[in-house]
Amino acid sequence: MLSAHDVTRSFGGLTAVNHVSLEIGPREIVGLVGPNGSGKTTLLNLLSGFLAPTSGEIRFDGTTVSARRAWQPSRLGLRRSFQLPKLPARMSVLEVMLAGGRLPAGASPWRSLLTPGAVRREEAAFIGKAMGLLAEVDLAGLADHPAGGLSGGQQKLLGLAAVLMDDPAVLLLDEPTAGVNPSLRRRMADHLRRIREGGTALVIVEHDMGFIGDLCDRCLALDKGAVIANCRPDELSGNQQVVEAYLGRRRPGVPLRIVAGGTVGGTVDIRTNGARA
Amino acid sequence: MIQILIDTLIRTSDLALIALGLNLSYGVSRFPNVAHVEMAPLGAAVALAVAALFPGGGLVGAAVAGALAAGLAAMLLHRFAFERLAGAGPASALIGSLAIAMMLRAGLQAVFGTRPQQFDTPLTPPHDLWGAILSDLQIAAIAITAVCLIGFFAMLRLTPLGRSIRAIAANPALATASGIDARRVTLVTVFLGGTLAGIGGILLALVTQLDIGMGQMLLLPVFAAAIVGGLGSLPGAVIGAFAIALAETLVMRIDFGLLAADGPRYLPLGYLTGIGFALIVVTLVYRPEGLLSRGGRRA
Amino acid sequence: MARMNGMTRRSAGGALLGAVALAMLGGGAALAQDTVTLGAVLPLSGASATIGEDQRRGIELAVEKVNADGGVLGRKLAVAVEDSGGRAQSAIDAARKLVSVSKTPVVIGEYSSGNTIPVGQYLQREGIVHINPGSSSPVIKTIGDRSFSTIGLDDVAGKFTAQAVYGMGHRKAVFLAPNNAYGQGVYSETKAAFEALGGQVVANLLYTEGQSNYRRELQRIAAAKPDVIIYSGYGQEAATINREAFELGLSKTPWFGIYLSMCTADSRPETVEGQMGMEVNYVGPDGAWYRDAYKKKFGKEFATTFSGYTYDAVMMAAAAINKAGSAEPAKIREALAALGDYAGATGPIAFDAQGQRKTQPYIVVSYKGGELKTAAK
Amino acid sequence: MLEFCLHVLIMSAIFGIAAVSLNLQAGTGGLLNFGQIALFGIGAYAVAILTRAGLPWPAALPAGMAAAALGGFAIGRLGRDLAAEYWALATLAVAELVRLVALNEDWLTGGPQGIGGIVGLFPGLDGVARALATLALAALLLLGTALMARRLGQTQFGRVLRLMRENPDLATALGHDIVACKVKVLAIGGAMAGLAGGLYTLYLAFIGPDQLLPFETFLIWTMVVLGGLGNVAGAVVGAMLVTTLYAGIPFLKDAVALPSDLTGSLRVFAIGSIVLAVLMLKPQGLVPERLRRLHAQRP
Repeated sequence: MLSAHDVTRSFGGLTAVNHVSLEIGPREIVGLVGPNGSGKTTLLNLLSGFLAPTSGEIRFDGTTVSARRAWQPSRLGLRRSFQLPKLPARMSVLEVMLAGGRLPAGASPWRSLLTPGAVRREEAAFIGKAMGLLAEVDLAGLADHPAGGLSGGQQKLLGLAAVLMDDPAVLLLDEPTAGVNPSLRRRMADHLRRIREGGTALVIVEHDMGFIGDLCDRCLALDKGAVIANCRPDELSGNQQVVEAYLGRRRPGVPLRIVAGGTVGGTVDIRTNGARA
Repeated sequence: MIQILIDTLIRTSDLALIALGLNLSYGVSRFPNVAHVEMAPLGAAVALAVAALFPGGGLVGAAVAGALAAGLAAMLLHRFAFERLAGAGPASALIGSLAIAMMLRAGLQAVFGTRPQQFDTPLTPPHDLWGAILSDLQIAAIAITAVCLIGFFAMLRLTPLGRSIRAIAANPALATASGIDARRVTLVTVFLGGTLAGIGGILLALVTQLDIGMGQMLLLPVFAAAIVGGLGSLPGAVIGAFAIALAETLVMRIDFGLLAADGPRYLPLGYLTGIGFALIVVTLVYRPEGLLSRGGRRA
Repeated sequence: MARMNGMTRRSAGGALLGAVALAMLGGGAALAQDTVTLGAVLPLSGASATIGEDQRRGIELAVEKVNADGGVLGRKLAVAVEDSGGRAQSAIDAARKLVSVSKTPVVIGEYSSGNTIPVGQYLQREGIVHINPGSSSPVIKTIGDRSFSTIGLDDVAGKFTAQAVYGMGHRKAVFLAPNNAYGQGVYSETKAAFEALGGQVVANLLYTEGQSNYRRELQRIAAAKPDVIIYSGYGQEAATINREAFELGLSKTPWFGIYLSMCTADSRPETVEGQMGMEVNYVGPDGAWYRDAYKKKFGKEFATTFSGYTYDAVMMAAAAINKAGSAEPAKIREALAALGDYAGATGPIAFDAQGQRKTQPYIVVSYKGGELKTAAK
Repeated sequence: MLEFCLHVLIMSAIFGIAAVSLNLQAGTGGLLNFGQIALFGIGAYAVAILTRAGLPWPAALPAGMAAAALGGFAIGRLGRDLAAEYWALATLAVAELVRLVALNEDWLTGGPQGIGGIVGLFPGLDGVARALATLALAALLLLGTALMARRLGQTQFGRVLRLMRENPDLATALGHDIVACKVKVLAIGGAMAGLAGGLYTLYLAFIGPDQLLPFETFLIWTMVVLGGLGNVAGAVVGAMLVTTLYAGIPFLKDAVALPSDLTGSLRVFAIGSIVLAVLMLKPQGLVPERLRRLHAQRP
């Protein structure tokens, strides 16, 4: 479905993603892990067409993903979420949901002026769908509230729900659980599983190894922009390269602090998490 | 040839200090401050008023007073208006600075009248410099501009204040984290920016005359210089001013008739002021980060 | 709470509007019964503010003179001056205010043709007398029968200039003037007349006003190596141009100023020594008193020629009101048209069938030793 | 007095259209168009040129709108991927270039003298009847424009614009081509501004280059900022308030007996201070943008 062929991206002298090749199959859930600065988000930006690779090619469903037309992959069914969605303060929750849907009649200035009936019918269908998705993330009651006024966790859920309005074939998620409370986190995992049942492949950048272990079929570990492991989640802790990447030159046994999501920090010891998986 | 260079230098000295002040303020306040150019007539008007009130004080004293007044005004505006406006985003700050520019211009007109005024400077016969002609005052203006530029860049490189300014311009968060009092340094920087614009205005008024509307005429050329050089880039401002001056001088003197071989044919003078605008557009479209940018080309 | 806030803001806005409305009503009532009030729309702010201020001073001088001589119809004369800001829309706003609120029978204005034309057309429709004291575009002729001009239109000034310059023996001229309605009009008329005589205008340099320097314009003149530089400019620009021309050594070439008193008003004497030019009546045997009166009242030479035209506009309107014995617009119009030869500050004024100044006796002057002197014909 | 009030109302309606247009671009779409007066001017000049050539106004007005829409399309393409403030400066420069063309190409635009003597609206009517008919037409067109803008704001097109204003990356991620949206909204806004410009020309029977000064753009911005960015009703209210104030301040002068040479500065100063006060005290304007409650409207 989605594949990267020998993709490299450098900023000035810094190589953030280094000769990465990967392949995401249908209905697969792939975790993208690695320490901070290992190039996970850059890779996600490359895969979604938000950044152009310095060299190499990314293909989705037979077409090349081009950063010059970053909106195009999304229309073809390759969608992404953001680490910090920064939702608009002066749009309601329901409006953000509708913006995620494909409403061709309403999006055309001509048709929205000349065929109000078609626009209304189109919207009615999408409002139903949006309310359903909002109910699944516990936001139905807030449909008419300003999206920017939600808590960080709620914004993430809304960002995710909006992305789902168009039934994507591949979904790229950037730290979906950072800042989301633990009970919702479990429900989110269920929800993502159901999305997969619906036919969507998922690529998840995540620091919470428990979440990754719960959910993913396969994990790609990155370090310094290169893929250092491609294995089942439970094999990660046994992979010497991965452990070294996380611990670096630190003495073993010292807990490692991984800051996730910028605003929300969490202390995660990779060995305990790995053991749980 | 020499004449073109001299003309370019004269025009550069019109723009360079004001553009440098603009980029200096932009570096720490992060929005294009349209009111900045009004510091030029303000400084010149205060200098003229001081010169008229204290005839014994000499030109230098009056100029210093005018430059300091411009710096002070820029600092007060930043402290009481732009700090707050910038919090609401660059759009608010931009519109707010337009409003302040209008108020300053109207205020200056109300106080100083609409009629242009002149400093009492001696008129000297022109010098012939290898075929190029220029006057003592023009030489002085170019020299003072050069001295100010050298002094400013030396200050930026060599003093602790200069290092703080550069640190804040490069990364405000990091600078604050490393113990720099960002707010104080920002205010001092804005003060310096206003002072530079004030000196620029005083030099302009010295060489020709003080026109209260000078800010309006300077707005786009100065922004063109700042943008062509790269908004926020300090050497860029000077190079941008030179580029604008060179383009204006060259385009106005290129004889398009030579190509068509039917007598001299120049670009109509009415488009002279358009050269700066055209350069803004061209720069923004093809090299939005300006000539001097650290980031390199766009992806 | 937020609602309350919104309400107070709204009522604050309402109060502001109310104040303006009240002022509108008050403005109408403030005009006392024992004065005859004329209107004027002038560019007191904006790009042409210097000229507007000079025009206003012309009005001030004229009102003083009329009232010192006994006023009009036994009452005092007043002129309500409104600012156009140099914008067509504000100019029309101002004219409408004068007509429909202050009920002035005569409106004098404006300076830019771009503002004078719509103001004149509006006044024509309303049946109010319009006197144009500053625009010289030939389009002014077409406004209508209620519109008069105290300024000679460009064709007259251009022809005179061309003849004078040609008569001095110059054949190759460059033309330097502001890029506005005035500069363009006078340029095209002068060029046509000069070339009809057999001369040649090798370069026309219509400059943008308000620039900090004009070196590039002047360099082009130097490159063209003309016999004579025909130029015009308002005090401020002309001062810069003259200074820079002097510093570039260009003052060795003969200069001919159109409205020389305006061109030299703010210039340093050394830089304009020896310049020739054409002028209206201010320097001549029976016009110098106006220049002296202006200088006496305002302590400075006028910055532009336009104060005299505006002065004449007020004086003629007052004369017409006295002649008509009434302040009715229609009667004033008739009296103005039938006024015959009027001896104005800018020379004798008589209107042609279209209400335009028929002739303007220009004179050739030269600048010597710090002042303007009449030159031999 | 009645006629003066009608005139102010007609002007309010004409500028109301221009303000609604700017509000659609800047308020809904977040595009800092500082060249709005160029779009207005393109429409105005197109209508002037066409009616001078003999076209009746009902045909010239749509042609003027089309020309201005093309202008909007062009500045939209120009700034494809510029940051907001940079694009704002580019539009300012483009507007100045348009004005320079109007000033210098006198074979087409009449040069500095402009185009006068246009056969205006309703030449058959006189005085108050004519003013009333003009007001009815202008008010009708304003109503149409406002309803259209409101409708566009309610549908997906407007939602995407608002999303683009606040978070362009999110809009892109949801599959919206924001460059295409930008170009579309500028073309629509251009057509509206062109309508306002055309009406203006027809009403005053005149257009000249001074009407295209950057100050005019700023006046339209004042209306939108005062009324409330993002709210169609706000733009209309803002246009009425600013037009009335602008026309009304000279009356204040009569009442308070200020010298007339001060009122010009005072007016400019007042407009500047209103904008500044609104930006600092009530940044959302007098009629703030409201949340669109889609759900509550439906059973």
